[in-house]
Amino acid sequence: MIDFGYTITKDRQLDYDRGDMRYYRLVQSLEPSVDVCMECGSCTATCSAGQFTEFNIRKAHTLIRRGNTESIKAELRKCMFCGKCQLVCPRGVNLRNLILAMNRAIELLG
Amino acid sequence: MGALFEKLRQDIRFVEGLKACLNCGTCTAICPAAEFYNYQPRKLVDILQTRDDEKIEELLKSDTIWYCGECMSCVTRCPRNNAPGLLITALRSLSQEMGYFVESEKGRQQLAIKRTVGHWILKYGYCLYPSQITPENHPEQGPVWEWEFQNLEKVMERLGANYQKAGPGVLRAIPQEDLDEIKKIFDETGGTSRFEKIESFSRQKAEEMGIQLDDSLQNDYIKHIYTAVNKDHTTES
Amino acid sequence: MIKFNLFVLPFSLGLIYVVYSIIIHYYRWIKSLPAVDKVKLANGLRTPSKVLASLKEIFLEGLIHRKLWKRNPLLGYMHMSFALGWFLLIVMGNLESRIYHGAYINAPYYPIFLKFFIHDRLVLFFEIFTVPAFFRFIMDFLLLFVLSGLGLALIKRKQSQWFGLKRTTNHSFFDRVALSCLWMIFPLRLLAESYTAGYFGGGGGFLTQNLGNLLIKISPGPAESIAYIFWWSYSLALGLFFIMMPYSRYMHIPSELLLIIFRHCGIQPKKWGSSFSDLELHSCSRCGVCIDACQLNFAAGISDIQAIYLIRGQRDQYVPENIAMTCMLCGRCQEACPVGIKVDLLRLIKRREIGSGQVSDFSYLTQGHPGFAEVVYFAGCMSHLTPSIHIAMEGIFREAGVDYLFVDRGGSTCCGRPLMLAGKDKQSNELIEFNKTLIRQTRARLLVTSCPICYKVFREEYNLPIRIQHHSQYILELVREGKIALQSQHRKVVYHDPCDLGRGGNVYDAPRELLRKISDLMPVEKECADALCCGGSLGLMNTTLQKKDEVTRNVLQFLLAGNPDILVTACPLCKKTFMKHSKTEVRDIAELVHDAIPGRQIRKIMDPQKAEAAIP
Amino acid sequence: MKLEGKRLIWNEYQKEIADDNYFYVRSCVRQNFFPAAEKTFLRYMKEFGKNVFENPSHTTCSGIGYHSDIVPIETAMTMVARQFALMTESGYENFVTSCITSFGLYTEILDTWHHFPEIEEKIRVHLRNATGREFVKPKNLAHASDVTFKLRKEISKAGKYRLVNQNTGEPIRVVEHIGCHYSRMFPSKGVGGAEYPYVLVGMIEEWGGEVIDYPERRHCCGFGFRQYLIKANRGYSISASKKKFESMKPYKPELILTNCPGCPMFLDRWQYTISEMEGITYGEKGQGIPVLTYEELAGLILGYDPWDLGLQVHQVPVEPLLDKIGIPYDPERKFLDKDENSIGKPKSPSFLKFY
Amino acid sequence: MENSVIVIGGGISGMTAAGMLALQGLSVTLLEKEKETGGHLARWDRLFPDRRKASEVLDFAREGMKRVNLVTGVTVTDISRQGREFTVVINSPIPNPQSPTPDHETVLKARALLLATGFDLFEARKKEEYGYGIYNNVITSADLEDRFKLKKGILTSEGKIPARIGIVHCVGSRDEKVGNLYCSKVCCVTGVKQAIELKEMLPAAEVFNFYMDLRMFDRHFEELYYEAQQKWNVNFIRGRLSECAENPDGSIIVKTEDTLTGKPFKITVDLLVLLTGFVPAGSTGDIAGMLGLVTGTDGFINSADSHIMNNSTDIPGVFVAGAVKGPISIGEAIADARAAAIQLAIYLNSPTPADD
Repeated sequence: MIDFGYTITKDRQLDYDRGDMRYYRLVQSLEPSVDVCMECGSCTATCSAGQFTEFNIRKAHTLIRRGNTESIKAELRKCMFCGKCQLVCPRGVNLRNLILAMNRAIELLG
Repeated sequence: MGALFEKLRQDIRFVEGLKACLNCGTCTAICPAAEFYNYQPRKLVDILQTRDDEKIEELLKSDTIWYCGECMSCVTRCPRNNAPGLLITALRSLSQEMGYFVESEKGRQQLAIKRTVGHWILKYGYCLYPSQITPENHPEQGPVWEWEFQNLEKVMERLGANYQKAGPGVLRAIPQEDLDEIKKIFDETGGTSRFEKIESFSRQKAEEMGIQLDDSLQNDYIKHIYTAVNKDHTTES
Repeated sequence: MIKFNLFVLPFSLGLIYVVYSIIIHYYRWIKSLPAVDKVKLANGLRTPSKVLASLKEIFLEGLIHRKLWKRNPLLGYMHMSFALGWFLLIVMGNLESRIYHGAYINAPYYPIFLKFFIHDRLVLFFEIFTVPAFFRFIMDFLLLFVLSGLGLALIKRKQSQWFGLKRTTNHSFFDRVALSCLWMIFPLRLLAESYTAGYFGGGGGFLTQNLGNLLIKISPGPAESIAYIFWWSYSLALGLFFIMMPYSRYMHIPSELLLIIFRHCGIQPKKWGSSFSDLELHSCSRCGVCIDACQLNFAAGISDIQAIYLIRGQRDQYVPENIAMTCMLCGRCQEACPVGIKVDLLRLIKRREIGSGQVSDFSYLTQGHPGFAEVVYFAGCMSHLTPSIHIAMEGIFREAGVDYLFVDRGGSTCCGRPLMLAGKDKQSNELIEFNKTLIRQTRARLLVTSCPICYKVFREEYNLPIRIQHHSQYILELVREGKIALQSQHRKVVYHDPCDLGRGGNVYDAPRELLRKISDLMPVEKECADALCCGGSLGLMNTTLQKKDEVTRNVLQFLLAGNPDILVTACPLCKKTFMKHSKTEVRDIAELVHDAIPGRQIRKIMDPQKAEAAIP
Repeated sequence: MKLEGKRLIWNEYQKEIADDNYFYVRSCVRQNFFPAAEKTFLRYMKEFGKNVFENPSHTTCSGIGYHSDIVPIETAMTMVARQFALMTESGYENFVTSCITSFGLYTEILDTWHHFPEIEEKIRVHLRNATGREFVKPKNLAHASDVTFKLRKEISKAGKYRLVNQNTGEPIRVVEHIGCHYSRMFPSKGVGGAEYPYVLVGMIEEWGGEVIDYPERRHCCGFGFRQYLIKANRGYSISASKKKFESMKPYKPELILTNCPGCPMFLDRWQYTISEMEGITYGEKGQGIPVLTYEELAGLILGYDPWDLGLQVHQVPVEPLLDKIGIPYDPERKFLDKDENSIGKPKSPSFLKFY
Repeated sequence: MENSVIVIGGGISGMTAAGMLALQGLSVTLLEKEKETGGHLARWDRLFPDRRKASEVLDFAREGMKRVNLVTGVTVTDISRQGREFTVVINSPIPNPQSPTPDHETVLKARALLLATGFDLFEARKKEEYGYGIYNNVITSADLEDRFKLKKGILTSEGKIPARIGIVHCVGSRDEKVGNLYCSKVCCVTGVKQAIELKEMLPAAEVFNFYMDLRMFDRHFEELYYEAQQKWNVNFIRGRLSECAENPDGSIIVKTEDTLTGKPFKITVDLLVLLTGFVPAGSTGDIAGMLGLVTGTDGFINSADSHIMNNSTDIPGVFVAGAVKGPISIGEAIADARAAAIQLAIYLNSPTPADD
């Protein structure tokens, strides 16, 4: 193999056809209210952790929905569980348990 | 709205390129750069839309504006007739005018382009010139090009080119007076001063980085900017 | 000489088995106690006062069932008749058997089946004050006593509300078997003794003898063999009951004895569980009192997750996660538990098992120096969603001229309790450490918080070298010291006890005293230790918003029954939760105090910035 | 796929293309990498009696410099203005470019001038100051492929060969690659518009081949100017091409026909590079997929000698295609110079089948 | 000719208005270019948000037209105005005794006109990159309603049950590339309604809505959106479709950005439904021309005042109702038509109208 001084990079595209939906299904069963999120971002806006670091809970669970859990595994560890997100959610998504469920899913499915 | 944004609005491509973005993302969806770089034209346009000089300066100093390949696919799609591709060209121009381009790895590469393509335009009247496309710098050109390169005159002759000869034809030698005209055009229209800016800002940066840079193509700084990939340009920060 | 008959075997085997298994259990519980607790136990047992106290409680709770009496006389009597009645039957039976049997040691079955072996002549009326007759009378009386309890138990099945119980426990298989045996025992004993007495024409008391004679008359056939069958059944019922005991709720009888002793020796449950907690699990009588205490049950109709089911599940080594996670941890059931089991802790122990598998990463938290002050004020995450609270607090601080520092003005680093409630104690430590350093750096002498959740964890987990107060306590102090003068608005208010402040922090009086100064405080049904949870609890992990709303609406019915002008609470979370459903104005006590500072309004207008706003 | 649907769209984009008397400007990339292609274009234009004039004084339009952002837009505009001036001076009004980047730049600039006449004026002044030249804007602006498209029927008539596999009688399966700057920005300026450009499809259909559409058809070849010019960025360029190859592979294309001068070079060279990096080849039996420019293909159809067309300087060998169509060639002469003397041979790649 | 009104357009607006006017004792003639009345409503199976049958609404409107002189299959070729009288020329026979020979032009007179020429659906072909008319499995929302009506089930062109269905919002709306800057208003809720209906028919299928904004502007719309998420687990992806491509198996590759995660998003669907928006009806322009009525840049008729005189025009005696003024829902159209009828009646009853 010749070294050309550069490499072929992987596509950043979210390819739903190749997505791993196991995580989402498990999360959905543990906390069904995940489905009613309308992506308004209130949770992220009020997030206690969000004031110190780029933690985006809305984006995190959306990525799981898209079958792309890998990218947020580390992210989810930043949550402080204070519960503000849950109080501001206009759709009554049970966010604390959702995060718990996501962590659980990652724990169980690796 | 600040000075930088005003400067941008001086650029006709900016006026043509930015009406009002509704963040639909159709540009990112079709953008080849978005597939291989941590880059989203939508986000870029949205930043410009804020007219916030701080953010714009950050942008001008970042790698972000150097990822686009100017294929203009985004222009075909935008439902609001914006042209992210054109905005990029305006941003890149300003970044070089202001000397911000040297602040990013990708931006610094401009010197290498100026010293090759820019140089060839003025010297030969062509953007590319076969004698300059060395197999060392272009391994992907493969063995056939290597063979061609080694027998340039003969191969060109075989293929019916008029290589380095007077009169019309492929790769003909362009008369000096025409080359002089090109030079004049560059002087007249700011091409030359753009070149000088690229040079001077790069020299400052080279000093700052403590990397040797002279007028040749064979020096550490050029080698560095031509080959260096010292950060991850793919995954989101 | 000892008499023997085959039918005593079931009873005897059962008895041997149950005694054996109880010994094993006791051994395990004591052996696996942490070293410190073992020492406590040893010392305790050497201290007569403690032993006596234990015995007293065993008598009062184990036999008399005092707590249940308090709760409902019928319920109390029912349990007492079983416990005390049976206990006396055994004691008296033993004494009686001595009369017919010289030796001091006699086979355990002998007193139980005495009437089978001994059937002497009929006691005539003038012999009524002889010892045997006394015993025959007393034994029959006690049997009747127990049977009356049984009667009530049967009625309770149908009419539980007479016993002050709305919902009765949904029992497991073993419990049902054991229960049926228990219920069979005494009727069978009655029949066996009666038939025997009737057949031999003597040996029975006022109950058994007369019933016996009657039975012989009305039911023809070989009375002796019928009696014999009943003796067998009686023995079988006993035997089966004993065998079932370790696997059924009735294990609580021996367990509770030890638990009481443990408690009196000062042994405490451990955060991550210990044999004490295991003992607690076995001490639950599954009386179902906790089901009624639980708001999720009576307000939201969730009736399968209460303490009793958690404990049963724990005992059977299986708890569905949702049982552990579905609970507001309000502590009401704990208050109500007749056995005094630390239920919330048991639940947290389970949550910790689940939560400890997951990791957190708070490396993004960076320390900057907060500055110095006398008093450090920590509003808490939730207070940032109810800014009126910390605005009022700052007003009060300024009014009182206190040198304070609003340490989480820019937004809080969570106190850590929410993580604990989710069973992530390990993870919460990092936050606790972070806040501790932050607070220490201020060199303050006093930490004031507006959030009972923070208040609880500050006190229990932070062990800071300084005083910690909830703002209701702090403000009261300011008033007492005359730092702020208040003027009553004379509005009708009711006060809601936040779980973590009331049951969790034992702060009931400070807010009330404060409120009496600035308003007309009305009493409400269910307050203080019996107060209800607002429904917003962070302890409740996996219940839908709809269910939580049902709880909140239900609480409001109690609180607003007397049409107050204002519903006052002392917790941002309660406030936010109530505001969603309450038609009545909801305020935090701090806000009310702030308003009660005389002339504040005027000064507001004097304040140049606010002057503009004041101009109509 | 419903073809009539595409036809409806093609009908909506009828581009006007001049008949004769073209002022021809060359392409930097084509001259460097496919010199014979331009020669071939002029050859068949001549054969069809068209007058194509080339002014030796014309230069690069500086498009590659402009799109790699070292050349300011005013400069690029003035360079373009100069080319127009040369056309005007030579007495022509139909402008034909060999390069797509140029074509895009000319189109864009003319459009800008149309909307902002003051800018056109400014540029006229610049040109005057710098060169003393004046210009008239072209009456008709076309790309050399447009002109070839216009001649496709004639070429087909005069042609010796058709895009048909002589062994099976099946049409050759061709994928076309249009080149981003052809009609992306101005769909109406391209034959067939931006989404289903017809310029190459028309030739392939006319010459007997079968066009296959594949998901990433519209995707850029990956040139991206600075993304190739700088070695450090080439990972992007090759990745983009690979995406295309992966997408077209299941359709088993036998030929890639290109419009833009750059694309054939990249689609050709990247096949080699990918094979050297990952050992993957996209054609049958370890071969690559031959990549031709429309001039080269026209030349083949017209029966010109493959080596006169310069097919020997393609890194992906074209012999398999020639064999299918039944075009004779002399392997011995492949790498000889003009006077049939040997000047050595290229080394054989590690994976791509070499002839 | 006293108190006679001509209503042009037999869609739900025209029918409703005609019915109301007739009820008020006016002699009303309704002109419809198609053979049948009903317009676009006739194509609907069920209506949002409550999914009641469209036919019920249509029947109700037809009921109300008993006293209306209905003329179908005709087109207006000329309109002129003399004082308070209008002359309308139509080019096809009127089915009544004194009818001249077919295809002879007929002249009608009226004292007031009501324009209810409605709208046309955006021609989905124009959005070339979505491949309608090219890729077999790309259909429009109207096509889908047809299939719902036929009750023959939903299949791909290859005859298999779709496992994944995409629904694309804003096709031909909010898009300068096709010259329509405006929002068509009802597509959002239609997309959600159809998503639910698809899930009812194909519970196993995954349904994706690709939207830019979800404009749930009316009562019960947001609730429908909620139901779609909560009960039917419909997926919503915020991003405008960039382009589609066809796989060998006929399935469609969709490219968009998932703007909510900021990543290019690619997904293969078996069926793609394009929610085509409103464009002004072809006839609207013609008639506006004949009368010299003002239309907006979007081609819809401008009423005299968008708030307080939204059913009148600058020409006395000429009134407008419904989608001729721009995108509008069925319910709104009915209300608007009734309002127009009242305005028109008031005009006729006023002895010397101010505008005369």
